[in-house]
Amino acid sequence: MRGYNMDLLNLIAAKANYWTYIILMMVGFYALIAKNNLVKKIVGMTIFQTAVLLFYVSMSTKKGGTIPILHHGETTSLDPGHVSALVNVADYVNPLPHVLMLTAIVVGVATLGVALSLAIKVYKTYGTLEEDEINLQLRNG
Amino acid sequence: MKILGRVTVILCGLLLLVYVGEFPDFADPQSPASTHVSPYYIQNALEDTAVPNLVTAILADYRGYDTMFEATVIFTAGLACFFLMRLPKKEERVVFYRHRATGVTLRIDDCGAVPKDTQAFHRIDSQWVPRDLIIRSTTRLLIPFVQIYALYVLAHGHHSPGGGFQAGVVLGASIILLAISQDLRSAISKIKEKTLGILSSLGVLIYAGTGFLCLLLGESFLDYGALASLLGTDRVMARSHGILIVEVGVAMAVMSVLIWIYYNLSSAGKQDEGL
Amino acid sequence: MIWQLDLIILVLVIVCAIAAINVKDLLSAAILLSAYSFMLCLLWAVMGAVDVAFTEATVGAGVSTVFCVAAVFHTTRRTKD
Amino acid sequence: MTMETILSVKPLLAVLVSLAVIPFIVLSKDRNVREGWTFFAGAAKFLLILSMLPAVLKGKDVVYTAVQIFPNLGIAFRVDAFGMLFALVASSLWIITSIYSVGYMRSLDEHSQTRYFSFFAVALSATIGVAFSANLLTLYLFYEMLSLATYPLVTHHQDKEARSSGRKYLLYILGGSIGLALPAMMITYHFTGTLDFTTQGVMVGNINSGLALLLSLMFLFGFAKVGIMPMHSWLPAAMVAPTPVSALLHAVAVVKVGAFSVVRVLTGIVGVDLLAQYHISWIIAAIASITIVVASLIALSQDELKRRLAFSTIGQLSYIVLGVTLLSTSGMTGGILHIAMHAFGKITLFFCAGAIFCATGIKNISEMKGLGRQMPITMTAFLIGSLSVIGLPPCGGFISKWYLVLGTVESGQLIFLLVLLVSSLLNAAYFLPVFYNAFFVRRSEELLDNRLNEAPRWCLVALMITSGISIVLFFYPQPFLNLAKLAVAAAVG
Amino acid sequence: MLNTFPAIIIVVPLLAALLIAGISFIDRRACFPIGVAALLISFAGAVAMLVNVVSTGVAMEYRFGGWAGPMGIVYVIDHLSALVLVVITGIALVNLVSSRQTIIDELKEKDGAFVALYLLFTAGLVGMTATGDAFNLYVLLEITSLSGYALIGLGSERAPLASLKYLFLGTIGATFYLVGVGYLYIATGSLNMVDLATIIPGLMDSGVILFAFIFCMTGLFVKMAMFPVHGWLPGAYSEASSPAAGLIAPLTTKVMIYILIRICLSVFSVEYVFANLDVGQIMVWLAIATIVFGSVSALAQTNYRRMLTYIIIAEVGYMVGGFFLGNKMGMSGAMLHIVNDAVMTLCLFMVAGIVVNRMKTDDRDGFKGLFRSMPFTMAGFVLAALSIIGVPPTCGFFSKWYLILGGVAAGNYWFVAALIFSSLVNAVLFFRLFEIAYFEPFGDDHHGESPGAGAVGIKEAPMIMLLPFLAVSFLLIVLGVYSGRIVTNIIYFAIPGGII
Repeated sequence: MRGYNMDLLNLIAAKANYWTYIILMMVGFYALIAKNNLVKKIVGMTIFQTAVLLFYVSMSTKKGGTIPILHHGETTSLDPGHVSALVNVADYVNPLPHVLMLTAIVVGVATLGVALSLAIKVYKTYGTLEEDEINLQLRNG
Repeated sequence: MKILGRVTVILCGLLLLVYVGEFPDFADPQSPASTHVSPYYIQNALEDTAVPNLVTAILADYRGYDTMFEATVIFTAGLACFFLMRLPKKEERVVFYRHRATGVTLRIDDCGAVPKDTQAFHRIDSQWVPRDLIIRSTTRLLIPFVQIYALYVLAHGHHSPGGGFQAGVVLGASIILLAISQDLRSAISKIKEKTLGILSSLGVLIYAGTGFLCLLLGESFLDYGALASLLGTDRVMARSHGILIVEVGVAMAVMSVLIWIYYNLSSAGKQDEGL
Repeated sequence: MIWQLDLIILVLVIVCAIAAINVKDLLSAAILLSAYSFMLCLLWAVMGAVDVAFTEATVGAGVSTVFCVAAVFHTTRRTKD
Repeated sequence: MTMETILSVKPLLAVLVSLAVIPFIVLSKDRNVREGWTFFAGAAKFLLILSMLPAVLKGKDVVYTAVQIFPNLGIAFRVDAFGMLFALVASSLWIITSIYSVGYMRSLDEHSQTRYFSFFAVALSATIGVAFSANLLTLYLFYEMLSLATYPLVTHHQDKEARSSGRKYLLYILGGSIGLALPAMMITYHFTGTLDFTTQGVMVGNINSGLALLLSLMFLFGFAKVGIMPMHSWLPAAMVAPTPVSALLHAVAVVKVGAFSVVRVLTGIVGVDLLAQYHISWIIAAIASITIVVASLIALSQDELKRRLAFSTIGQLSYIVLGVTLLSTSGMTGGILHIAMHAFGKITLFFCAGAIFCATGIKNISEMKGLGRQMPITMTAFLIGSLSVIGLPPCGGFISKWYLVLGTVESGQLIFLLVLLVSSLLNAAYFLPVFYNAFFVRRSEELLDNRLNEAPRWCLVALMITSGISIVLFFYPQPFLNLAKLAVAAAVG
Repeated sequence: MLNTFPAIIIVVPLLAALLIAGISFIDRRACFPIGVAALLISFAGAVAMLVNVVSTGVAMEYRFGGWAGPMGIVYVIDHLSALVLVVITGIALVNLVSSRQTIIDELKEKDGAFVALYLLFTAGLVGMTATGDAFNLYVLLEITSLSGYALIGLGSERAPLASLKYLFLGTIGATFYLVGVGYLYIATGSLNMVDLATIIPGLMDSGVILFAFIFCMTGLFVKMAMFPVHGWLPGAYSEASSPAAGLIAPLTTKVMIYILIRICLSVFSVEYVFANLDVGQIMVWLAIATIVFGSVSALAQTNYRRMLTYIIIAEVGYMVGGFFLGNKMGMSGAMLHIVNDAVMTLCLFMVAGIVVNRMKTDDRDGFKGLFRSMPFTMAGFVLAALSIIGVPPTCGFFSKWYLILGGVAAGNYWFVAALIFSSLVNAVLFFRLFEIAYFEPFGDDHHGESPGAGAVGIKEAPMIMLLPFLAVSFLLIVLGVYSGRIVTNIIYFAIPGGII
């Protein structure tokens, strides 16, 4: 429980991204379960998914770390055998979460496309996007 | 429902916020995430694959299998949109033709004969607005550069941010830009839906096929090192080239799928009148 | 990276998100969504995730918005909440 | 005592033979050919079972394991004296019932007789399977098979009434077996680790008294086919079935399977010692005797002949349970013997009821005044059957009841002796009036024709055979008696 | 050769799907055969792997890109996953073959896209079953979900709405799972399941791991439609077109349960789940609630397929409850039921397909007089129903046997009671259908020829639907007879040693 015995500013500075991710996720989650309009739900869904991106990318950062692209000098000058000795791990941020999040973004846009096309079909059937009105129509047969 | 949602959300949020305290500090170099597996990538990616862009290296080689399915996901999305939205072509509908010279608009109902003279008349959408010269010429100028930039992003993905996926998105965006600035039909006349469908599957097929080729060459699936004999280089460079090949496939797939989805969404499946 | 800038962007992101789900017009919601994505893209850039930033800029701020607009164009802008 | 066993496939064949002919029954175009197949199957089955009789009489068991599902449990058959007795009764009566059904179904021109005969065959396979099963799992399997196979028979008429009574039938039978018997079986398996029927039962030492009592009651009510109150009311409802089906249900297959399963479980799973140790046997016997008396009283008030017979069956079944739970040698002998004796008596009565319906369309006893002159053979057979069920000489029923009485005296529980006597009086009270009506009461004037109007020939043959057998059994009960004695010896050990 | 099968069984359907999607724009007649062939290869591969794993007794490992875990992505085929793979590919194959006519009838010029999505769905399931990488699981989950949304969305008129609801809830579930993986990653720095299993025991009392567990479980519960979050399932499965329903309904929930089992056993260890957190009781109670809810609401349905969906929900309760009983019997019951329930559900949905194909309705009244008009179909239907009810010697009885023994062994008699209750309810449900099919339409008198015999003679389903269906319904008995061997030879190896 290291998080607790810190004063507030450090706490915020140390955890701000994680907090933001939680807030965003909850915003999206709320839109998903409580909103009445289908497109609003879809917007919420997108926010919900991108919040996870923030989470992953935040965990990939390092103090004093730069972008995960090795400096060119090393790549050209040396034969690959010695590169690993020269590269200092702490200089580069953790690239793995970036990779994962690229996939997550793709999944997000794919889901968005399918969801929107479904929403259009629903609108063509019921003439509305409001869930309560749709349920009303369904109840009346 | 709203109240219930609020309560749930707030409770979940608070619970999560409290437990954030247990996370390692933000940007802490000593956190498990930065010390367990990732150091291997950072140190060995270059000599394993000769690709300085670690993200590309991991994306297309170490976790290339994930990326193959990432491409498959986007392909599935395109197929799904087509499957859900596409409507069979129907002739009986109202079309509008406009006389270029006079600006007179003809409304032609079901059985009416459409004017043959395309020089004098041209087809317009039901919500047609006169074309803005600035927009048309700007986009016409812009699009080639956008596409060239996309190709650069694709080719230079080994050394700089970017890669197949970004390139594909940019390429797709250029066509979508065309479709918005002109109208959907002119874009479709440039790239037909059939082309898109075949291209998208072909793109993913390039990726999976490369992997399968490695499998046939006796190595494990997606082990580009097996291509060394074919490409006439050593295994490391072969990996680098293999990454490029699959990136091309991803770019093809992503571009065509995004355009495909846009066609179907913007015309609600009719692929006739778009935005 | 500068954590003040980081904080500012974070706040902006949250603002955009809340606005996007509360605005009473779906078209504006779509646009706000793209603004949100753009903010995120800045955030990735600040955090050194350049590839993610690139993708987010093209996909999130670009293509998704077009899709949303297209969908809204074919359904309706009206919304009760 | 160590029982030497013979490994033979015969039990499996005896079960399967009637299943095997079903395709031929279904495919045969001409109805005579169809019935021919039925008789062939019946004969084959009977002979197969008969061929195992000598070995069993010598005290050997015929065993065969069809499928080994779990390491220590599978679909296995074991032919011992008790099972052999039941199998003999069932298979012999199936032939007679088929003779009868031919006459009955044809004279009434019932629909979809092919389906009727096919499911009849399935029911018989299940019955033999229950009789020969070597462990509780196999018994349960065939028990369920029987329940499902008899459903189309009970609801043969496919009208609303048939549907409602079919519902009741399934509700009691399936509800009981799935809701009570299955969990009881699982719990037994969990605590004992086996489900085989052994001479001393498997529960001793593994299960304490309270649980044992609970399980025994769950089995007693779970095997609802035995018709112990309050699980009895499916039986009168099932009377909508065609009469041969009722005969099968009440004399041959279904109810006797219930009784058989209960006795099997009480002796083979719970074990005589455990029954005796605590008052389990006494409690079950008390429930049984309540059923006996109440059922007989209800039977008095029934006017429709088949319903009266049904309630009488409910009472008679409890004799079997009561006899076994007396735990005295002659008591158990009587109980087991009663399976056979009651079967022949009761099936005669049902045949008569069906014959009367065939010939005159009469269902109610009050309308049977003077029927004796019209159909003397039928009514005489009816008299014999009722004598047998009441338990008067010269009928087989007397023997079993005699042993039951002895059993009560041996075990010194005279209260049950009282129950037996009272119920016998009640039996007489509800059977003899029918006979009296038929012969000694003048028919009311308007329809005064005394010409013979007997049932179809096939029916007459069948009921003459059964009534004959029930008389023969009085003078020559040895085969069944010896089997029963062997079975008791095996159970008591 | 054999060591490449873990890749073959998933890559071949994938390649075939891409091929079909391309070809469908050129010549649609080629699509169907390619799909069948691909699934055939995949099925054969799965069977070969099962045989190999059972005979050698060691799990097969495949490294994609030649990178060993935790660096690369590794597939691990052990006893249980091999079994589930056989089930998945087999069911996909049978359903595709049997529903060819329906595909041509119901979705005319989109059959190519349908087969492609069908294969993608199957590939996703296969991958999820085989993968040993937590994030790869997420990607494949999304492939399955996306193709599932599409397959469901093109059904009846209400299908798009049902599919959209499914999409929302499914995205919530998948994203929760992703967050759970993120928590695992931030606490351990690894994504490989084997690697995780070695690291987690050191972090038993970390709150991050706890939340990872909660998130993964919540996500999977949403995907498998446990009681409080089941809302998407009935609509989605009952509105989908019957070929799609025949694929999705039997497989999705079962595979999710398999993944739940796999994650609980081989990522979070048994000690963590049952000793450290001790969630067994809560989960079993949740399962009991699911069983009771599913059975009770199934009683209220008049539409056959809708009724089946609620039965599926109840069955999910069986498996989850059986697993979280935490003893050997219960777990083997749950794992056995994954197989049996998949086959049973397939059988019942094939009935739905046949009835819809013949009677043009899946409402209860569509069954009127079917016993006379299509006896063979109804014979298979009776078998399937008996299996769901749990009557020996069908397979449903034996998985229930293990589950009940597990409940008794765990002393959890409420679970046993719930199982018995739901079997009774199933009996009521199906005999209600049998009554309709057997009695109605009522005839006035029962003499001579029976009611309505002249009206409808025997009018069976087309052979290509009937024969696979009969084969599957016969398989129910075979599975039942061999269930003991399946458990002792395959499933016991999947249960960790600590569990008695």
